[in-house]
Amino acid sequence: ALLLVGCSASGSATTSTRSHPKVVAAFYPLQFAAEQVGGSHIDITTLTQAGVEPHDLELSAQQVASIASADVVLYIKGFQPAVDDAIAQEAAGKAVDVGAEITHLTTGGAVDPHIWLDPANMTAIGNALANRLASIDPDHAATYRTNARALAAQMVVLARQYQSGLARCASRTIVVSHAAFAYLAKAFGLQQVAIMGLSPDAEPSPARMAQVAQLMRADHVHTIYSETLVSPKVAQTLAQTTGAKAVVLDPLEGLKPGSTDNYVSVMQANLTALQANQGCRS
Amino acid sequence: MGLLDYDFMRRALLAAALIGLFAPLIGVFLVQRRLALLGDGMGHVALTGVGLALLLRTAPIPTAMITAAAGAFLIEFIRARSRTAGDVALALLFYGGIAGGVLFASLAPGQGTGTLNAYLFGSLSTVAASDLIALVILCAIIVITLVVFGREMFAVSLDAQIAATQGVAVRSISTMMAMLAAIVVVVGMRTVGLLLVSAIMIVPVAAAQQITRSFRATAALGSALGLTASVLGLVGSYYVQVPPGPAIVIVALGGFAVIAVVAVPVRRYRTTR
Amino acid sequence: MGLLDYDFMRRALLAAALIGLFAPLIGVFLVQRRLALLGDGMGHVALTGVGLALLLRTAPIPTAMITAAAGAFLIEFIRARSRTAGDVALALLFYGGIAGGVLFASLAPGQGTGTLNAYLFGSLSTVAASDLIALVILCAIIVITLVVFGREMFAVSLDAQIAATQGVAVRSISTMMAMLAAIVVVVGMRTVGLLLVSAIMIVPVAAAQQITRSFRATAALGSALGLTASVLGLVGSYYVQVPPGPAIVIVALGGFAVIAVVAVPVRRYRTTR
Amino acid sequence: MTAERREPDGAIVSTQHLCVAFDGATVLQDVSITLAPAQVTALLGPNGSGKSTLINALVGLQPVQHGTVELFGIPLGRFSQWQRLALVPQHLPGASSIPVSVWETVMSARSSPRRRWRPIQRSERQLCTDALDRVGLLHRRRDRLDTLSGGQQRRVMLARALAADAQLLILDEPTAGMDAQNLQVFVEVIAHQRELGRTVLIVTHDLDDIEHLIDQAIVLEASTDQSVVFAGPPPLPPSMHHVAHHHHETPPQGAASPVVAVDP
Amino acid sequence: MTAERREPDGAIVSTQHLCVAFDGATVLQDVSITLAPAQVTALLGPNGSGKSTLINALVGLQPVQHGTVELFGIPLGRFSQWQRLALVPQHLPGASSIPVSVWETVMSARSSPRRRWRPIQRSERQLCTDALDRVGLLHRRRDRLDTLSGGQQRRVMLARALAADAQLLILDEPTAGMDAQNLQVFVEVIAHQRELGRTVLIVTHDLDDIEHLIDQAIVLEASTDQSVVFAGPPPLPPSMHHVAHHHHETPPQGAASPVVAVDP
Ligand SMILES: Nc1ncnc2c1ncn2[C@@H]1O[C@H](COP(=O)(O)OP(=O)(O)OP(=O)(O)O)[C@@H](O)[C@H]1O
Ligand SMILES: Nc1ncnc2c1ncn2[C@@H]1O[C@H](COP(=O)(O)OP(=O)(O)OP(=O)(O)O)[C@@H](O)[C@H]1O
Ligand SMILES: [Mg+2]
Ligand SMILES: [Mg+2]
Ligand SMILES: [Zn+2]
Repeated sequence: ALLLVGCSASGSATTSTRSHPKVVAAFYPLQFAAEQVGGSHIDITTLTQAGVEPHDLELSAQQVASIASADVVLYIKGFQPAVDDAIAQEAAGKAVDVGAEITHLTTGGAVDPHIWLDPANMTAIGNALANRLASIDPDHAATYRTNARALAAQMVVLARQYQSGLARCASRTIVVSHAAFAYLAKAFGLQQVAIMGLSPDAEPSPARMAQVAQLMRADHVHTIYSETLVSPKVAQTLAQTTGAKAVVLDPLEGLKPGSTDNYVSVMQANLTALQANQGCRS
Repeated sequence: MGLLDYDFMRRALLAAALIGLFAPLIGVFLVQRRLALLGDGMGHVALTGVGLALLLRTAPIPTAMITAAAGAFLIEFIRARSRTAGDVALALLFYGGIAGGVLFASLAPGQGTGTLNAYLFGSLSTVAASDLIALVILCAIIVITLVVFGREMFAVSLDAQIAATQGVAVRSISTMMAMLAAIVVVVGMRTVGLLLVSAIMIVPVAAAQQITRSFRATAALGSALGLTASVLGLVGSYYVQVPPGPAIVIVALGGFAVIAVVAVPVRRYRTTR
Repeated sequence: MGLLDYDFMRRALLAAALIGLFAPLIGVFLVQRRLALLGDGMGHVALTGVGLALLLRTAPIPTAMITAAAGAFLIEFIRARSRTAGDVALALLFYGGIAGGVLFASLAPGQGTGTLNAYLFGSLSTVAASDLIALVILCAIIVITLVVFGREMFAVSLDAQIAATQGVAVRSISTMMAMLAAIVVVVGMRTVGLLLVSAIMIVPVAAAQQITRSFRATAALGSALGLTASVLGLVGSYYVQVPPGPAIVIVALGGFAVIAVVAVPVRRYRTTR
Repeated sequence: MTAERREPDGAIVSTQHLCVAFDGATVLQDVSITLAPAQVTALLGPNGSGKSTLINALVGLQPVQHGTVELFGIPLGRFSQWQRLALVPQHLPGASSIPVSVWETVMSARSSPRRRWRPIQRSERQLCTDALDRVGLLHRRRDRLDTLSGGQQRRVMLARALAADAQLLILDEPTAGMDAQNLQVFVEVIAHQRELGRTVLIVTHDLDDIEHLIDQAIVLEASTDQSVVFAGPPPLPPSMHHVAHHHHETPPQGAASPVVAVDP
Repeated sequence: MTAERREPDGAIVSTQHLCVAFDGATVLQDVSITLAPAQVTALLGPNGSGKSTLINALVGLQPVQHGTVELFGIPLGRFSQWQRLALVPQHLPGASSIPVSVWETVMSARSSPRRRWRPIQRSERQLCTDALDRVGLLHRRRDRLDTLSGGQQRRVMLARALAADAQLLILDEPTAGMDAQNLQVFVEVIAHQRELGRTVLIVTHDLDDIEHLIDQAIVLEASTDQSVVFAGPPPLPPSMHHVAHHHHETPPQGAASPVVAVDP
């Protein structure tokens, strides 16, 4: 162990070249924000590939190397343990915990990481990134700030669409399979009822399912939302029991492989699904 | 009761009863062959299969089935070819399965283990009618295999060498046992979940063997305990709000503990083992 | 080479070498006692510990350590008290560990298994200097324990009854072995990851025992193979861009296969086992 | 008894120039033996001379380097009538993970592939009952095998072989650890098998007990050009007495030597 | 030899009214025996009479229902000088997952807690070498134990006990499956141990081989009010001849009866 002492900062000494800042994004929504803010002035690497459940990511040595040599690393602390570890080791000063800027919601006592589902939070993420990029690449500071404002504008538009689209709905209760939509629900006055908790891979309890079924009957809910990256079986079973239908609502933890969608288009598709199934009049 | 008002509960009850009743009948052979952790191992191998399917763009479930069967075959192959005990062969497969799964997932760009899980994991509260049919077919396969090959399977478990001199095709029967277990695990994990199917094969048998004096009695008592634990655990989970799979496993483990306590006055000997 | 330019790679190399060299020395006892899957089992038990810690709001890592140690104790207790073989006791703990972990997680609302994982899974590419110190201490503990208690551990593995008549405290020594394994697993999983630490204890030993003729030679060859696989796998993973843990395990499994092929002409006997 | 009682003319077991080696060390060298129908053969030889190895080679558990084995006139490679032979190995079964009863152990003799599609016959149960009764352990049939004493377990394994109702019985040291009374029973069992026209191969270190039943003795010796140093009807030549008779090298207080005793 | 050579006056082993039962079935009833220093005792009795159970009870492997056991004058519960005894169990070791060599098996006799903090002494190695040499298996010391023949493995277990260099040797059927020549060696080994002042307890079914060495015989019988039906110096009373002598109930072709033979 002796020979390691004293050289712990040498690995990151190679970043002084005046080329594009290297930005590493932990998973898709952060990649989107980086693309919007940095545009063509930065190089973006995403740690979580499309289609991967981001929670249990493992990093290869090259990916750790990319973190070590990055100028900015965008991540949400406490969401992906492997990324947290790598940042603690290799990029302590260069990391931006985008969750730090945001008032967290807690679901049943635990911090809910799914912040990106509220467009306003994306604006905050964009601003935080622009500030950081401006400080390490002052030449393009203005561009970054402009881009961040443009992202903010997009998000405002998106939020308006949601607000007006969900203004008059027959039901404000959304029944979802895992509790990913708390931020979205809070932002737009919906009521999230989740069959499972924050993690999508737990087994649902029959008692909870019966509870939800009862609640759906009482509130005349006719739709259950399932997700893209996780098995829709829970939603289907409950749908069958209650005569409701199962519809996909994407928690945007990642894109499907080969998808040409982006954050905005997925969010709009989600809105359309919500409007259609919550009985909303526009 | 209210419990049977929901058709998902009725299906769950039937599925739990079936798996509780029949899985220990396979489990008793697994324990005897020192493959008590085969269930979990097969789960990992099946996961590798799904990873492979995503890489090769084939259908995941059949591929998982095939890899699991290949895994069963491989265990017996390793046992027979290299001088390796059953549990060590299983460990090799197990760790190989995880490592392979992660590697494939990282090689197939954009396929994470989360995606893999979606193809494999069922749960008792979400058993569909079609799943029940698969389960009934599975149980029929178990019963038929046991009726036809049970005696040979027993002979092989007892002493493979002697069985060979009786003309029993030891390799084939061994592989058949492992395959049967693999099928149970893969079908079971799809329908009632991996934890439940792999634990319910073993835990009731482990509980039973503490007080029984014959193989047959162990199988019978194990099966009865499996059924009891399944029904109790499921009903309990309806009232206590916990997932049914773990609840059933905990009840079965409680059964083990109860029998262990009851058995101590029965057998007071054996200080070390 | 470029490989050693990154100090995380230097740390990874050192960690891999240490664990590859010393873990098989414990693994050889585990295999002999039919606890080849103890690594994975301990991982699950440690997970239960973290679940419990979340529920009780205590510190997760010490709680995990304590549950793992309790698990080790429990395995030996089950073995000694109920007439249950080592692998079956392990299976009980294993399935109990998963079921318990899931139950605790579902009782502590809002704590998914994802949260649990965060506390437990290390990875070779992110070993910190403090982790290395933990690892060095671990290796020192292994060496000292082996030097002092190695002969008694061997006697117990060979035949617990005879060892008892030599005055060896069979229960204590057994429990000590399981505890040692538990410590290796918990320290190892935090630093180099669960898959790597539990596989590297077993796979090199399984490879070695195919051609060796003594316990000591098996331990020595297993240790050498562990070291080789660790270094080769890590270096390979740097160039091929796969996670290092699985890469090392795959290399070790490759070693098993190579020795199996080489050993066949050496031992052509034994048709069934 | 249910099995047909045929008396084949040819040899029941025969080997030609059999060689077996482990890791290069030759254990059996040029072994050519013949077991005739309805004969009892004793296989003798010091520890490590290859008796168990020879038996394993005869039943196909041990690959051979050179030479041929024929069972019932059929080369071992093509032999499939395994229900015609029964084996008692030298080692007792080890600890089992699942409890196995004495009865189940004996019944497992009836699980050949030929009987796969047939339910267990009443006559098969009778065979097992008779066999257990014969070795005096019928009252223990419901007990766990591994709670029996060493000598009792050995008798269960013998009963298991008897329950196979086979024409060829191969017994590897069946009398080791048997008490005198059970040895007597054993002698009666073998005599009965011979009467039924069965062929029996017995490995033993103490011929005295069964010498009067023996039609042929085969003596193996380790590390010689030819492993078989004697094959023929007893008595053994004096030079071989040491491999077959236990306790006459140090005659206890000048005892009279028994029958075949021509001490070297 | 390294261990001190003490000749205690009192009994090496003694039991008082020992009772042992399994699942309610009494196996040993009211057993009171004494092994004096420097004596060789034969423990006799039919299969299942409880010889192995008695031995296990003596060394604390078998809990007892009633009665007391003393080793070297110390009650079993407080006994801790385990390096003073060595045991050879009846069963051979089963298959091991990890290869274990003959040498390692014998060396494991030296792993008592007392020697924990001491490195292995040269004299300890010498003890193991001597013991293996004595049973004629020194040349096999590097081989895997489970590749040895049954009789060879039994001799390794004997060597293991000898390597313990203990004052009390307890041997459960050490001669089962031993060939005549090795039996001869065994007799010499026991004679040598007796000369060294060691106490030896041997379970056997065939007293003839070792009768001239025996100072005391203990005969157990199953299902009696008192398990011990005879205890004293040989010869045995005629009525007990059947538990100790193998092959004279059916005299082979009218052989002369050997020495102690007073057949019933
Ligand atoms: N698997 C093996 N690998 C290597 N050598 C072996 C193996 N099995 C047996 N041997 C050797 O072959 C020789 C013959 O062994 P075998 O068991 O046939 O002897 P045996 O005549 O039956 O002796 P015993 O009277 O002790 O039973 C022995 O020297 C033994 O060490
Ligand atoms: N664990 C056990 N549970 C129940 N009964 C047992 C157990 N162990 C031994 N017995 C019974 O106790 C009796 C005595 O057994 P033991 O092994 O002491 O006999 P033994 O005199 O050594 O016989 P042998 O000459 O065959 O070795 C037997 O009837 C046996 O079935
Ligand atoms: Mg033999
Ligand atoms: Mg005995
Ligand atoms: Zn999520």
